[in-house]
Amino acid sequence: MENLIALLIGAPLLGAAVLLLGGRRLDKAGHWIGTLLAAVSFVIGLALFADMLGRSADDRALHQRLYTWIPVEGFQADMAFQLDQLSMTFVLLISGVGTLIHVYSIGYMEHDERRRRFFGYLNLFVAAMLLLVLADNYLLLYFGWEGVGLASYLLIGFWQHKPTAATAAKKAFLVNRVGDMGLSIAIMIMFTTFGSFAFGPVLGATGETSEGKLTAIGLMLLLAACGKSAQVPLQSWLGDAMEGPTPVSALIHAATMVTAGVYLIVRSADIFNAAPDAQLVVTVVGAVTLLFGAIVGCAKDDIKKALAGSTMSQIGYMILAAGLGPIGYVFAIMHLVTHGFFKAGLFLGAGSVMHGMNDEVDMRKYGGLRKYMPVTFITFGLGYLAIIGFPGLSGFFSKDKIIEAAFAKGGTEGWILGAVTLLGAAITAYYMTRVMLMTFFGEKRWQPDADGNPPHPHESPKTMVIPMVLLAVGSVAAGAFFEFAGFVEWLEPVTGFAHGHSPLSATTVTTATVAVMVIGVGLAYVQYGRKPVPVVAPRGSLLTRAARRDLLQDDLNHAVFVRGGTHLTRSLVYVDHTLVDGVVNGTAASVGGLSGRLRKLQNGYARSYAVSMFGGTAVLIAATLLMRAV
Amino acid sequence: MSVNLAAYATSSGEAFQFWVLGTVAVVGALCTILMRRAVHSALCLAGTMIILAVFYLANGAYFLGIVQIVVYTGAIMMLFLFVVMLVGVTAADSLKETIKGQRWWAVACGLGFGILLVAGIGNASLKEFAGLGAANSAHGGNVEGLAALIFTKYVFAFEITGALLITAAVGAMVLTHRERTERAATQRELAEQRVREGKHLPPLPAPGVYARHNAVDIAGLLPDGTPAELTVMQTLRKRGQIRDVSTEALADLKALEQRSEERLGRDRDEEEATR
Amino acid sequence: MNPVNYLYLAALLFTIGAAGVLIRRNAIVVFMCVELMLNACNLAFVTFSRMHGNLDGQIIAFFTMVVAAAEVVVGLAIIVSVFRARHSASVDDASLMKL
Amino acid sequence: MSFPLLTVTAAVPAVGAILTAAVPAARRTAAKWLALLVSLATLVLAAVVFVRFQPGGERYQMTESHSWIKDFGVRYELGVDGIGVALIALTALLIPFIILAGWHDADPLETSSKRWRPTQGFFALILMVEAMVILSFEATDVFLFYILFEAMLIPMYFLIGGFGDRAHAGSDENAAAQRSYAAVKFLLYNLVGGLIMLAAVIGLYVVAGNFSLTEIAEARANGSLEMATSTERWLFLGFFFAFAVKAPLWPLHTWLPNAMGEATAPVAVLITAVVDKVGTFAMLRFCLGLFPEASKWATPAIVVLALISIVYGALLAVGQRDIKRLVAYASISHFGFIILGIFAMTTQGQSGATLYMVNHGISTAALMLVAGFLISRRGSRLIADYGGVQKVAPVLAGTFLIGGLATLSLPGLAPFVSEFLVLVGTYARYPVAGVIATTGIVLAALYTLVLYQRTMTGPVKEEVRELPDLRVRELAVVVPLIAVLIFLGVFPKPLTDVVNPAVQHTMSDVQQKDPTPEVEAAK
Repeated sequence: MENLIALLIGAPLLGAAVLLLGGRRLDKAGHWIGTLLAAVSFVIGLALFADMLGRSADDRALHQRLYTWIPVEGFQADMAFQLDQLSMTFVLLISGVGTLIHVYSIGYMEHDERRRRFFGYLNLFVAAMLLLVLADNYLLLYFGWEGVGLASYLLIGFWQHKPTAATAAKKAFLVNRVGDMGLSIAIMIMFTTFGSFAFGPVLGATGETSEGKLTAIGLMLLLAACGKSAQVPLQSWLGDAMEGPTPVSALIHAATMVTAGVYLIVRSADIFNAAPDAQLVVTVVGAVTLLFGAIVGCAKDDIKKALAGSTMSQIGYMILAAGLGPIGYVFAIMHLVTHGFFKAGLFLGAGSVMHGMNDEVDMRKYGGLRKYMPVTFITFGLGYLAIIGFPGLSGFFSKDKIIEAAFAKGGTEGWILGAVTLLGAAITAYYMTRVMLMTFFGEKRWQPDADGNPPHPHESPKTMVIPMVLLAVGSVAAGAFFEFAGFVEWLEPVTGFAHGHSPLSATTVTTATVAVMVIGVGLAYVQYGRKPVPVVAPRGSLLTRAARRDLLQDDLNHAVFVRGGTHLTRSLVYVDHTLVDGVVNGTAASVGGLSGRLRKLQNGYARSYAVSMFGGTAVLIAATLLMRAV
Repeated sequence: MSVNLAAYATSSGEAFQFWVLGTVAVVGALCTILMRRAVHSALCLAGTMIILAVFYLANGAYFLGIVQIVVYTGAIMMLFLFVVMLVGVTAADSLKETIKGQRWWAVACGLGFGILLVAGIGNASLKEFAGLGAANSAHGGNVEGLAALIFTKYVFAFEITGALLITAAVGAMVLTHRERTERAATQRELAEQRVREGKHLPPLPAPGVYARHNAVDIAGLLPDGTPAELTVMQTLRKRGQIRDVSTEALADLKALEQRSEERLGRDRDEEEATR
Repeated sequence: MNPVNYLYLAALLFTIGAAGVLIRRNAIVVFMCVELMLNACNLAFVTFSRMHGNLDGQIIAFFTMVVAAAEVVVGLAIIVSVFRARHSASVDDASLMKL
Repeated sequence: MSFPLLTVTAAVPAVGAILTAAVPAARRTAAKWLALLVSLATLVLAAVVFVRFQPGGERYQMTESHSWIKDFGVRYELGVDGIGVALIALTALLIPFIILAGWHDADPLETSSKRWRPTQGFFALILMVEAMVILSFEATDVFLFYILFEAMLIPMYFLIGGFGDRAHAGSDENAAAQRSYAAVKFLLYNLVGGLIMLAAVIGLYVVAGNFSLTEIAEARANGSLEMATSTERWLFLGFFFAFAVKAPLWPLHTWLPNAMGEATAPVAVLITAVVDKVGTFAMLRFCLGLFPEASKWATPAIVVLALISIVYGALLAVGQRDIKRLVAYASISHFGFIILGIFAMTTQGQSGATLYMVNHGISTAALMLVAGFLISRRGSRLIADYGGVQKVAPVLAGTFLIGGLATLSLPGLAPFVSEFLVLVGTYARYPVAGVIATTGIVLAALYTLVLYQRTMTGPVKEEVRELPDLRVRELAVVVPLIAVLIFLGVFPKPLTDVVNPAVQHTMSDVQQKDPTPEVEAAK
């Protein structure tokens, strides 16, 4: 069975290669090839899953070693894979949601002349993401990590003729690179500490080194996670990344890639367990991002950017949960999977709306769409209910567990984290209700597009609708399924699990969660359901204005890094030209001065040279004679 | 010829010949470098070379002596004279030095070099002279002896010098020969060109001033008495070989005018007197 | 008289020739001075030949003459073409060696 | 006496150069084909060398030794270790592509016959450089190496000064002036370095009595050749200076941007991907091999300079307006990595540095040659003159992107392997240096992506609207390079196999051991 693991990655990789190298003759069939190969990967994943279920809980991990990737004395990086329960969960999520989004893209990208290439990139992404979760060492994980970064870069900037898209792609890659720096430093520390960076030797030997080293590794891993998962302070790229086509936002920037940070932390559970300081920082980052993303989500009028803020916030939940240690890992992953379903569904819904509205993204120009796009409305609505944690739907189960675990952290920290998660839940309910009301309810505020065509909202084609329906089913049922099918037991052998001792009873927490959700929904209804929504955004309060600008993070980045960096490079160019080059040229000039004096001897007259030759001969003869005389 | 001529002990005749001709040779050499005109230099050099030929003969190198006269003095120096003629026979160089310190350095180096050479020769032990008698008679004579060496020991060098000579001859032709790539312009074309350019429609004026000077190297005078270089042929102009007679001509003119003035004045006086 | 005197004469002529090369500006005269130097050398060779009692020195002198002839041919050709191009036979006018 | 494979490998391009130069003026195309065939033949020979080299065998293999200048003990002594083999392979691999990429660079201009630049000379000079570079990778005699090290400058000077980039912003005279400035600057910098090295070479002879690398190293190892500490340090500095100019290391780098900017793209590749490698190669072989103690003594300073090179080069690359100068500064940054790896004195660092030399050569060739194709189409080197090329010439843009991604060391492409090894190797001994060097990967992403964004994406500029996509000849250049990049990125084993033993030898030369991982040390 383990030989199939490479095929998991191989199928989409093959697809990417064929589609990207195949040229125009594949334009007609390209999307089908891409979708097929993603589906192949999913089928293999299912087969492996069935096989895994057939084995006992301790014996479920599979390993496959292809060859030694980098064989250098003392440094062995293997091209080797590990498929355990954690990886399995991700494999199914990635290939499953991935396949659905491939199908969706067939319809969504139908009129794009570069659709073949789009599918090539999507396949590349799936392959890289699978590599990321299947790697059995950190270096190979890094390979996948950068691979998804590349795919994300290519897909965000897919519409390269738009300068905004190109800039967003570049920004995403750069910010991710900062995170990658963390990951590579983490690997370096591992190598010098453990002499290896494979999961087994590193995670098995955490007891043999100092807590300081582990904290350093943990913080560096966290930096990497922040970059990839858009956590504060490296979150700024995610909003801009919405410039990419919507399926990309759904697959990469909602369901899978952005959750890689969570995977990384959970995968490195042993390191974090032994480094409480690092864990604390993880929870703080999670908590801050949770609120940050939620606040940003409240202020955005662009439907995708509002959802992006929401993604950020939800991943904040997961990171926070992962920072809680064994009491939270499982729930982080559980929320990750449920989030994968409902957020992908929401994005696909948003894409469907945009599809019908001449690619308009401003929610203030929607309104009353529920009658025109019933299926989209229903699937989007189910996703909405799931994300706000409506009892019984998937978000309810996963988020509730995280809030409970946050309280169970204990001490003041526990209370603060618990309060933050509850507040986050309220804000989530608020902004999601806002999105829902502005898009599907109220009066029509449609505006003609740039060419003057008024929008004719219509339901999307089948290829787009079917994935939405399936994802909606997932959003509804996944939570309950996990809750009752034993997700905790499934993951426990990998991540470990401990029951937290919450100062509040489970019922209290659940009640509070539902209560804050109702408050959030109510507030939003008062603001956006009862009053008509203005087409032009009001000026808003200071906080709103700041939140519209991503809480000024971009401005800070711009002021410090972009402008500062520009000045730095400009001045360095000047320094290089005048100073470094100048010193050398100055030396040359002084030598030149000396030689200028010597050059007067070289007056260009042949006779003058002849004299010196003649004189030189005379001197030579004199020297010879003298030598013989002595 | 006597076998002893080239032997160790030189005859007093040879000594006399050496001192007389040697002095002339040195004077000739000095004249070569001091004469202002290239023709004179060439002639002095030719003289020195002939003297050297005599010395070769005295030293028993009969073949070389003849070659020196025939080839060197006869052919090479003639070549020099041809070139001097091409460049301008009468052109006299200025011996004024233009490069600062060049002459003093040259003289100093030359003196130092000469002293060193002389000292070197004086230092060497050159007391024994074998004489060429045996060597010259070994193959029956000087020419035969040389021939025996040239066509045996030095045959390769000889062949190579042959090649060198041919190359040099071809090279000289290449250097001086100018390929005429276009058809020579006919007189009509030249005339048309002249009209087109519009500078000198009529033929160039002839050289010479009045009837007194009609040599080709004398520029004709313009009405105001200044010389018109255009009248002199291009080659002479370029060599700078124009004899300028304008000052004399002007002086002549002035004298003429004065004389006519005097004559006129006298006539007037006479007229007044007769009146 | 000792035949060594010929050598002294050769040295003297050589030096005069060399000085001429340095002093004169007319390329033709410079060339003549070079010939003078070559002739001085030839005289020395002939004298050496007599001194050692073999003909090799004369052979060398002979070769020198041949090479000198070649040199004169090419050299004068060069002078003629330089004169054609620059209307001057002065070696100082061709001071192109200076940058 | 066995077949002199190494001599033949170097002699084939040398003879080819002479033959190419001798092709009659009118038969330009024949000269090009001849040069290409010769370079391919060299590639075959280099492949034979690569295959015949036994990683487990002697340190120097396929040795040849003949007396050359007896009085000074100078010998014509050749031999290759794994590092040499890898770099010979790199050189032989790149030259055919350089020739192919420069196919029309030396054609006569249609407009003016006066400025006709002899095609034959261009290709002959390239082959000559190849011969010298290959021989310098083979030389185990210090004097022989020195001569090649210097002699290389002559053809390079003519290549830079004589065959400039036709895409110049200014007037023709201005271009010629800048080109000659760049060529003279290149020559002077390297000559000064070479002269100092000559002094050190002579000094080495005075101390050691011969020039043989193997003999001196052996004598030093078994203690029969004592060197005073100060002597060793001075000699080391003399050698290192020359190599640092060539490499180039900050602050001796300023000739590179000029030279690469003014030269045609293939020549720029020749400079940075091939010729400059002689500098870093020589650091490994001569500096570390002959002066181990002094190398250790100088390491801290060199590590600092290398770090400055990395960060400084990358920052300057960000600030460039000229595509080729940008690549040049990126190369300076990469050379910083190579030198850092060499002087980290760890197995990983040095293996990484050696792989880096090879990988950087290929990746820079890919990027620079595509950039050259781009520049030759539009006739401008300024980034601001481009925009939206992706829409017009997608294949060109795609290959350009891959070249750029290789430059920023994306995993999956060859440079990642080497860069990561260098970083890990450096971190093991100098953690702070390792962390600082890591910032280089962010900056590399910055300059590469900014370049890509400004030239390839965005609205299509009017001037690039008619730009043709890559032609068959150009594809034949780029595609194999990219294939090699990907192959070595996922399967670098063929290269590491030959490099590893050589690195072990070097490590034992300097008597250094890798730092033991903390966990193992505790046991």
